[in-house]
This record gives sequence, C-alpha cells and structure tokens, in this order.
Amino acid sequence: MKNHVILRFVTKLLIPHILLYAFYVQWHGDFGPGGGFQAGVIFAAAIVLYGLIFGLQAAERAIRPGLVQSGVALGLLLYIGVGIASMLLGGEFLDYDALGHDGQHHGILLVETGVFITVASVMITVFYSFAELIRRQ
Amino acid sequence: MTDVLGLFNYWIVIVLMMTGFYIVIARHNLIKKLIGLSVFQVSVFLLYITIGVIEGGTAPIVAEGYAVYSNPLPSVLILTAIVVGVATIAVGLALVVRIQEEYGTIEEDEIQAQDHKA
Amino acid sequence: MKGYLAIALLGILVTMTLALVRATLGPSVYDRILAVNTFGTATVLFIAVLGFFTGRPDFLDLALLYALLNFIGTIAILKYFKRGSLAAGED
Amino acid sequence: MDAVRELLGWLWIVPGATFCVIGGIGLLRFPEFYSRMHAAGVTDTLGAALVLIGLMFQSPDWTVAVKLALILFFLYVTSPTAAHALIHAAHTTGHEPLLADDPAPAHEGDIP
Amino acid sequence: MSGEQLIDIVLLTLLASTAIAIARLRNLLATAMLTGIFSLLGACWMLFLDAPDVAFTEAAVGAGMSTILILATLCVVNAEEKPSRESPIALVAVLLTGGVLVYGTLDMPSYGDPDAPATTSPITRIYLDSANAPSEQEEGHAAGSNPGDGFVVGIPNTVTTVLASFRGYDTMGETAVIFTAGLGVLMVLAGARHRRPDPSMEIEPEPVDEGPGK
Repeated sequence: MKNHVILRFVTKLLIPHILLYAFYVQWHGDFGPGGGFQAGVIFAAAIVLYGLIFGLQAAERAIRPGLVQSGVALGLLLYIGVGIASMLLGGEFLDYDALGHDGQHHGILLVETGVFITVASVMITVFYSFAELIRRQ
Repeated sequence: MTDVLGLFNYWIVIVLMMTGFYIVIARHNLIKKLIGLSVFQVSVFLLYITIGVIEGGTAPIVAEGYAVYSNPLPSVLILTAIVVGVATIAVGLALVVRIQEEYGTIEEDEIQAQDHKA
Repeated sequence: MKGYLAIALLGILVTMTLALVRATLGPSVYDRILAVNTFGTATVLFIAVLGFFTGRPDFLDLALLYALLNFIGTIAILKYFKRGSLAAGED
Repeated sequence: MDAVRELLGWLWIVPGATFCVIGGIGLLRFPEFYSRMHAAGVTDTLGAALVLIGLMFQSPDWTVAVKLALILFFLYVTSPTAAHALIHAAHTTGHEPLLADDPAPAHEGDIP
Repeated sequence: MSGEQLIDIVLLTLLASTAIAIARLRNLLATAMLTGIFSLLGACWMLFLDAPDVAFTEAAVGAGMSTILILATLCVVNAEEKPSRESPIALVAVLLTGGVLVYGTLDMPSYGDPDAPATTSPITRIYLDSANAPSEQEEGHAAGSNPGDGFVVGIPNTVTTVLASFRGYDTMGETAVIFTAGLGVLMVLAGARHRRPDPSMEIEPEPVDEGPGK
C-alpha cells in the first residue's frame, strides 16, 4: 500500500492511541469497565492494523513472532506464579491476602497483567499464523 | 401484557439460538457452520446477561448515589467466555484451512463423498 | 425522563435499521462496506447517548473503543478485496 | 441550569439524530454506490458532530466532555479515511458512477 | 410502554433479523460483514442490560479480531457457499427444540424481576459488598455487618473483583484454554502446505501430514 499516503498517515496517528487506550483499559479496569481480556484484544487489534497497512514483515519486525509466542506461555505462568507466590507466603493458592499489605489490589493487578499478556499474544500469534499462511500461498 | 414483555427477551434469545443451531446442522459449508456457532454463542451470552438484570438497577460498578446493582456474576462468566469463544473459533478456522488443503473443498457433503471413495 | 435522549436513541436505531437493510441487500460489496461503516458510526453515537440515558456517562469508553476500532474492519475488507490477500506487504 | 441543558439537548441532539436518519434514508434509497457515499457522509459528519457536541453540554464533569471530544476527533479522523479508501478501491476496480444517460444499474454481483 | 422497553424491543428485533439474514445469505463475505454488525448489536444490547464489561469485550472482539479471522480464512477458501439441499429434518428439529425452550421460559422469572433467584441469592450481596473500602474491614469482621464473611477488596468494579479474586481459579482455567487455543492454531497451521485453492484438485495424502479422516 505504498501509494496510500492517507491510509499510512492515519494509521500512524491511530496506532499509538489504540495502544495507549489498551493500557488505559488494562489499568483502569478497577474503576470502570475493562480488564486484561479486553485490553489484550485491543492491543492485538493495533498490531493487526499495523500488519494490514504496512505488511506482515513490518509487523513482525516491530513485534517478533518469537517474542509473542513466548508471551503466550509467559502470561499464564505469571498468573500461576502469583498463585504459587501466595502459597509460599503462607496463604492458599491465589489467596491474594497473603501478598502483604493491600494484597488484593496487587494480586488482581498482577493476575490481570498475566491475562493481558496471554490474550494479546494469542491473538497476535493467530493473526501472524493466518497472515503467514496467506503470504506464502 | 407485562408477562409477554417480561419474557420477550428470552424468546428472542431462543430465536437467535435456533438460527445458529439451524445454520450448524443444515448448512454444509464449514465456515458457515462456524459462523452459526458464533451466533449460537452470542445468544447464550445474551441469555446469561438477561438473567442478571434487575429492574431499576445499574451496572455492577459501585459508585456514589446508586443502591441497586445488577448481578456481576453473569458478566464475569460471559466476559471470559467471549474471549475463549474467539480463540476456539480461530482454532476452528485453522482446521478449516487444513481441510481445504487436504480435500480441496470445505463443503461437508463433498468431503464425505471423498472419504467414501477412499 | 429525558425525552430528547429517548428520541435521539430511537432515531439512531432507525439509522441502524436502514444501514442493516442496505448491508443485507448489497448489491455490490462496496455498498455493504459503506453500510457497515455507517452502522459503526451509528453504534458509536448510540452508545454515547445510551450512557447519558441510563445516567452512567462514564461508560463512554466503549464508544471511544468503537471510534478507534471501526476503521480496522473496513480496511481489512478493502484489503481483502484489492488483492485477495490480507497479508500482502509494501508494494 | 437544567432547563438550559434540556433546551440545548433539544437544539443539538435531536437535530443530530434527525441528520442520522436522513443519512440512513439516503443510504437505503439512493440508486448507486457513489451517491450512497454522499448520504453516509451526512451521518458521519453532521449527525455525529451535532449529537456529540450536544452531549458535551449535558456532561456532568470535564472528563466526560473530554472523552466525547476524543470520540469526535477519532470519528473525524477515521471516517474520511475509510471513505477515501473505499472510493479508491471502488474506483480502481472499475466501479463507475451512474450518470443520467446510463440506463443500466451500476454493478451487480458481489465478487469482482 | 416506556422508552426503555421500546428500545429493548427494537434492538432485539434488529438482532433477530440480522441473525436470519446471516442464515439466508450465501455469500460468505457478506456473512462475515453481517457477523460484525451482529456483534455490534449484541454489544449495544449488553450495554443496555447494565453489563458494560461484557459489552466492552464483545466490542473489542467483534470489531477487530473475529471479522479479520474469517476474512483471512476466506482468502484461502472459496468465498461463495455452494447451494446445498437443506434437509427438512433440520428445520423440524430446530422448531421442536425451539418450542421446548419457549415452553421452558414460561417458568423463568420475568425480565428485571427483583425477586429472581439470581438477584436474591446471598452471594450476589457478598460480591457487591466486596467493593467497600478496605478500611471498613476490621469493623466488618467484628460487628458482622456484612452478610458474608466480610470479605472486602475495595475495587469499585465488582466484575474485576469477582473475575480475578473470587473466581480466580476459573479465570486461570480460561486463560489456560486461550493458551491452548493459541498453541492449537500454531500447530495446525504450521503443517499447512500453502497451496492455491483449487476445487478440482485431487487428494494426494502426503506421508508426513496426518491423513484425511479415514
């Protein structure tokens, strides 16, 4: 889409805002609608938009497939890690009160971050897989 | 009349559900079947959300000046189900791509005919 | 209670209905894309007005999300159409 | 104060919704794609702007007004771009505007 | 009839007609676009039914990901559904099931009923009370003023609290399902052979790949 100056410019304008918005949804999830699931999908949508306009290679240069694939596991591990940490600190599995002062807040934030990483990585991985398939066809 | 309006939501949910069900069992195209599945899914989401609503209530985000909130539990169940739903649809579509490559078609009856020939 | 908001909601719903009919009828794919795009704009407005109608305007976040993401669907369909491929790179 | 708000609501939001409906009717009734594009533009510009600015007068605090302004901004950035891309795609694939001396409808069929 | 009921009915009718249009259209691309509209309408209705979190998720998924995934698949397969014979048994089965379900709804609590089991259940009260400020925690424990065990978190959005704290195990399971789905897509598509779609193509099972079903 080399000739599409308007599309490229508007995309460049939009993508940082979408990413910022994804993080807003992620961290504002305690006070308004939002959370890790929504934020993950929105983050992935920004990458998908980048891939659509600038091509798959550019997107893969920006966010490497290996990084995303490790993110798929990393998010879940972070989630389980919070559970194990609360066990080591004397509580039960995923008992955030064991995490110390204001443990519920921190536990929920960490867990939501784990969900965010997994959801965003899975969505980006799925997009990369499909796009790769089409490109090599 | 109030009763009819009170149950109208459920009936539309059933219409949606049955539309999805019909697409899944009557159509032979695999992508169409997956779309029917997602229609069915959305109908289940709406059923759950309808159950949690309370008259005169507001969203389960606690704020000043509100006393009646709808039930947060259906929201939680459905919120995760939506993302899981799109992930499973992605797996289904990936399988459709593979079926297309193996059989050269995504129409169920043609696939079955090829299977019988083999 | 707020008559103008209810009227506005119904007006936007009428717009959504008309766009839905156009999206179903087609005939060309561009008509459908246009209808989906208009439907998206109407949805943004609907959600914004609905927030005020139900008295919780802090739910405008959702309208903001649509204003940002409505574009992606349109671009994807157009890209699919132009080259029969979503992944074609810079050329 | 509430009376002023209500008046502003009737003066901005209801006309905005009316323009939305006008755009919708045009989208449905106009004969071919390029003229429908014009009708959709009414909804995207006048309808959206009137409704959102009207809502700004109703907002209880400034964060809501800022969010509405952002929504308007992003709508105004994306919808002309989408319109540009759409017309560009339609034009390059040979979709011709229907002129007065053309008897035939513009394009039939979905797959070029 | 109040304005809210009217909006509810119009939204529901739009949803139902979109679903029926999806069922009737043969062009898969048009179906994909209508699926996007369907999801938008569903999100609007969810917001109307006081579930902004769900509407948010549906919006994020429906506006971006699901349409793009279907389009990506359509790039590889034929975008036109072949006309096929629809067996009348399917219609009969659907109508029968629908009839039974409608009969079942007659015993359901009507919409928004304050006495519905989902509303009167004590756990709902516990969930909503968890949003109280943590400073009240000690008082709650001592006086037993909360109906539950006085579990307070202090996050206004009770959906987030229930999602991550009360039902943390469930959410972990859901995350694991998403993880598995991502893994599944990677593995299924990694074995793909990248061929142009050709309806007349003969099947040539390759020894490396998993063969067709039988």
